[in-house]
Amino acid sequence: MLTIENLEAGYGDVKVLFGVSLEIQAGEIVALIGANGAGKTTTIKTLSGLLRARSGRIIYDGQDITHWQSHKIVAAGLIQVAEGRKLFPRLSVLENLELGSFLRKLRANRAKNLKHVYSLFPRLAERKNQIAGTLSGGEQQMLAIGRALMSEPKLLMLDEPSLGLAPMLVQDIFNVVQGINDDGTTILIVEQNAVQTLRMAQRGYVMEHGKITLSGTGDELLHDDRIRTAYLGL
Amino acid sequence: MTISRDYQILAGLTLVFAILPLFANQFQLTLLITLLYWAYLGTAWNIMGGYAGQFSFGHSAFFGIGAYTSTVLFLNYGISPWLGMFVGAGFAALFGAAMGFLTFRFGVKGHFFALATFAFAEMSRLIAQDSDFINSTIGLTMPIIGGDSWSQMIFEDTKLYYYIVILGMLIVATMISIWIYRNKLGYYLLAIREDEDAAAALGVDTLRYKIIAVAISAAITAIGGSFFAQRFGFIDPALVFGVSISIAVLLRPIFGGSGAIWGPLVGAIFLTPMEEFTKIFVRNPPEFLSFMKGRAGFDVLLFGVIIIIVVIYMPDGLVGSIPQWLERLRRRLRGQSQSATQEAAR
Amino acid sequence: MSKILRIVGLMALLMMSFGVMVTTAQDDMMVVRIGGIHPLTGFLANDGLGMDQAIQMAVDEINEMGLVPGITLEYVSADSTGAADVGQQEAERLITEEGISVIIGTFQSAVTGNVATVAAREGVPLIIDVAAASDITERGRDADGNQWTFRIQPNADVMGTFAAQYAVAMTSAGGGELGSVAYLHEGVTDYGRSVYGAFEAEAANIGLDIVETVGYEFGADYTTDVTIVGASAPDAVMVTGYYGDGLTIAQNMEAIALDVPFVMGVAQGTYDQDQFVADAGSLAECFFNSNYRWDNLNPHALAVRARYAERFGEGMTSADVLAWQATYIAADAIRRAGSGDTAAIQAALLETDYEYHIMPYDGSITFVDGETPNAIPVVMQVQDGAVKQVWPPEIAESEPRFCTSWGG
Amino acid sequence: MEWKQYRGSLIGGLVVISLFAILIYNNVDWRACLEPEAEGFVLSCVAENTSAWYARYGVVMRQATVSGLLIGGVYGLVALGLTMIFGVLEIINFAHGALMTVGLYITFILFDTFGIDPYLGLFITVPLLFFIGLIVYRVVIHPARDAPHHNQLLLTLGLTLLIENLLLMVFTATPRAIRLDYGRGETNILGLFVMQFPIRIWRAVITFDKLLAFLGALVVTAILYTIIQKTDLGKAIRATAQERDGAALVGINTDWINMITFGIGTACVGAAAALVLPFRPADPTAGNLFNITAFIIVVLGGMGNAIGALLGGLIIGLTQELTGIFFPGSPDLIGVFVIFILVLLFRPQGLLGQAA
Repeated sequence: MLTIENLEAGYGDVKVLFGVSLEIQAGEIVALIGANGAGKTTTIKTLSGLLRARSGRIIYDGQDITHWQSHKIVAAGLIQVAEGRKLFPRLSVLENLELGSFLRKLRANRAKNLKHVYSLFPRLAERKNQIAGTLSGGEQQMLAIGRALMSEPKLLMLDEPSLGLAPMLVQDIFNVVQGINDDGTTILIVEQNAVQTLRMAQRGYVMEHGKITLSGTGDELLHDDRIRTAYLGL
Repeated sequence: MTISRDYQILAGLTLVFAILPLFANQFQLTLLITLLYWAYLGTAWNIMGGYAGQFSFGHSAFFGIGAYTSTVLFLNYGISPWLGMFVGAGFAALFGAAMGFLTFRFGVKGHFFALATFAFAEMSRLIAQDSDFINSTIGLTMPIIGGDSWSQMIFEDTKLYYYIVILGMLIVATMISIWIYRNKLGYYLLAIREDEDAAAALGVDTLRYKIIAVAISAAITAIGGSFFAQRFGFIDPALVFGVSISIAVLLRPIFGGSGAIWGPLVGAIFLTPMEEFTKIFVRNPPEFLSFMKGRAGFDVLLFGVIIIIVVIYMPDGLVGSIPQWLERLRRRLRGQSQSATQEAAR
Repeated sequence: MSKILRIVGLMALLMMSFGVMVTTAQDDMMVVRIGGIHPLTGFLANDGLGMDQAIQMAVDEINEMGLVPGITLEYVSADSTGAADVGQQEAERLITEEGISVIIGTFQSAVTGNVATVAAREGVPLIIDVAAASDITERGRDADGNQWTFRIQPNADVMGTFAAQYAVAMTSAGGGELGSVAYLHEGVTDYGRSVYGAFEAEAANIGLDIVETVGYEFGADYTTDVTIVGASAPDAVMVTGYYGDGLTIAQNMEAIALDVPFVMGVAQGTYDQDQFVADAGSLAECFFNSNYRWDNLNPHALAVRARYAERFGEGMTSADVLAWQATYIAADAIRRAGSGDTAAIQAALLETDYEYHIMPYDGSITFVDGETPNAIPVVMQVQDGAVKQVWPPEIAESEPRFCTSWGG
Repeated sequence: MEWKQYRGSLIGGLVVISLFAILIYNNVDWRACLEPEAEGFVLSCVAENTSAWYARYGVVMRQATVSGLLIGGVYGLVALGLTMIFGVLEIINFAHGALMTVGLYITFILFDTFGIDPYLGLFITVPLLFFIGLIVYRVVIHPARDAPHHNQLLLTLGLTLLIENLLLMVFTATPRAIRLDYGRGETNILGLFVMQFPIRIWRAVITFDKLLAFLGALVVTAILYTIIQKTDLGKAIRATAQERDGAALVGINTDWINMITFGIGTACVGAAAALVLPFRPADPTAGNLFNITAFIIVVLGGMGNAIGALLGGLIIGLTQELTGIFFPGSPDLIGVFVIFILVLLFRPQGLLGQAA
């Protein structure tokens, strides 16, 4: 479904990605783990078109989307739940969700998708007229995922969905992610919380200093000694 | 670049500028004075707007305070401008520090800070216009003394002396600028510019250093204002407190490369002749543009277009962009064959 | 070290661009160049451009008619942009680069004062066409007391003083009595204040009561300023300012139906202009202006204005006429000097006794301490859609009328 | 309960009270009441003198209030355009006033050459300025999108020089004024009813052209407000202003939104230009005045806030007119800048803006 070949990207004079290659099959949950500053977020940002690739290729659904603009990538069903959520803080919950289906072809399904999101996150339905900036951290994360679902993702990329959340909530979020995948959406998840992520994921990649250093099934990685000492703290 | 490198460049430039008047006629000398003068003011602005990243759109406030202080002291009390300019610098530094304290204290930053400085400058213009003790809108005029006087800094016969004074001022200002840039203060200021919160988290007293930057910048600018009054022999509020001074002051450093030591000077070296060029061009246009001859406004229009083009194509100013261009050019020349092989490898 | 050399070299290269500065060769001995400095861009460009054209027209006429035997005049114009420092720099350029022998200019007092200083310093005569501030002619003296600046326009003192006297005299001639006036003047440049200052001094002198003064900023609306003036219920309202503000003030007076049948500009930029009549239509009726002016009873003046209108397709303002006149004064001095030698021209200017002028001055134009002693302003009024001279009586085309166009 | 919550209103109240104190101090002959021969109590004497002063100058205060509000509406409209551009593109658009001048000249040509009434001309001026805005964005602003912010300021300054001097070359600097042949005396309003102009309220006057400018500004503001609040485009604009990356991630073409916003912002000054030309002559620098007030209003009203822009416009209009009375002899703009700095210091997010 998605193939990345030798991707290089960075900010200004600073290069962050040094030839990243990975692959995601339809229906999978793929985990991308690594230390802070390894380049995980940069990878996802480049996939979403927020950052320009310097070289390398991104093939999605058989199309080269390397130089596409964000809104076109979104239209193709490659949706990101960004680190820090990137909600519209002074719009209401409902308006945030509605903007998730901003694209014309999505508007017809807006009501249906809204219902679906509210069924996943009843809290959002309760607070639909509240201003997004005033929500709690967990609610904001729900809203971010909900907004992404409004865009009818084929491939959903989640960047640190558990960051800053209470352990109880983290489990909820993971359950939802699993549920989304069960509904047929492919998922790429970037996490610090490596154990839980790898348990859920079919396959995983480990990033270090802007390169993929290890890959394998979730299970393999969970039991890899290097991973256990470096990232899992076991 | 090591510290001594900067001073070596400064020494080299001083040499060039010391020799230049030998080849200049009176009007070219006038232009050279103007050039150095804006380079000087740009250097002052750069400390606050470039290093510390506190974009000032109201440097005319400091400029006007300097011009008026030394002139009033000179005209009313007979105090030499050499002394008066430092009194003006003190006032301007105080004003700048007070303004900085007020605005920074309340977290005013970015665009808002720029607009705040603008408001302070406009207010000082309005107050000056309404103050009879400095002759309100009518302005102040230097006496004609019929000759040159170093003690009064009035040179009616020898324009070269103004050149010498402003060159000296520019050298001192540049040395201050280099010193700041290469020392603790400069690192703090750059850190504040890049990420103020991070700098604060590292224990930098950001409020204090920002205020210091404003005060230094204000003081240097004020001395420039005193020089303006001496050089042109006339000041009024619209002239020295006006928004056109604020714009002119920041134009050079941004053009040359704000935040770089040599940005203001390079900007001035580029812009001052450019301004003259557009005028000459309109006076004697090429054949196919002859209908433009003498059309009022065309020179300024051209100047505007040049600004737009330079900003678009040299986002980092001349100092930042020219090396990038050269680098790109070199890479292109050298790398043509390399990239071809790379392409093939894919 | 090579890097240092490269940076220094790069800067030196940029400096070379100075070398490209075009210098004009002095090719012909028979050419004498006249420089003009006016605001050709910026917010006063309207006035400056017209004056610039007028000088060009005068120079062309003089050359065509061969009024200066053996010499061809050439006009070099410069743009002050309305800023004193730019004006001064341009004066220096005209003198050292263009080799001009006389400067004419510059409309604004602040700019003119600076140019006068340069002119005196460099020993080049300056003839002021328009600039009101009174002390400029003093600044145009060199250290030995030689006069280098000459003015054919009545200065701010004269205009303010005469306006006060005219106002009183006109009222009593009409059988009334002028007890109190209110004054609106622009408060941004020195022009508004210096004219008002002179008026105020003369008013105190002759016992005229100034009941309200408003120094206004340039804005979009002057209704409140006009209302303040109206609230003091004066016998007359005086206005000093530029064209645009003057026009809006007139509209605002109409709007509040200002109940004062005597509104007079003092050295004001609007109320004696043909364009005012065109722009404001019937509203323009009844407005007075005490200002410098050509003599409308002089047929030559009418001919000059007709030529200007034909050539440039727009009306010739009083300022344009003064610029034109100043050029003739310069040409007259050059003729008597017989060359472009600035000292000779200055000496000739001191001796000026020019009777063919088209100004409403009694006798010929001469210079005493740089000023024209008989230069006086004239009161004009818009009557039946035309600007008429109404005061002093010797040169009046019509009687002054005390009225307002909105029926006061 | 922190006092900070009340700080804004407390300071506002103090400012108003001190303004009135200054007014009385400056204008009322209170010193006479301190003389030994003055009759009655000092306070009642001051009150008496105050009312005597008011009898004469009350009309001035009322006129200042009316004039300030009327012109304030137009200021608000100009600021609305600026605040939108400010909010979405995060640039201080210095060319805003120059673009308004373009609008003034277009209105003038429409009237002078084609005989089109300026109010009718709105339907041409506004779309035209919208397109000019799109072009300006595409050619000048867009190429420097990623440059540091201060470069964009310089860019718009260069653009201002370009526009002003282009207008100077084409139209010369002669002020161009138009005079409507209606709106004075009995005026038929759209054939519905007849009104007497200027309207008089306690001797303060409201002229036809200024009333129309005010109402027109309100209507345009209301239309724009509705667009911003209710339509998908409006939501996309707000979303882009609040969280650019987030907007891109829901499929909003943020470049396109930038361009549209710049167009709408410019259309605002097109409308303002058509509305003010009947009482404000056009010259190549005419827009500058509106530009400066608009900056202040943007800060005052809160960045990107439509209602704030309108409110700020009214406040600035009022302040400007009232300062002239409160501080006789001092420039009107002083009060405006004082308010500006107070707001910057105590409520930098603007009167209606939310704290960051």
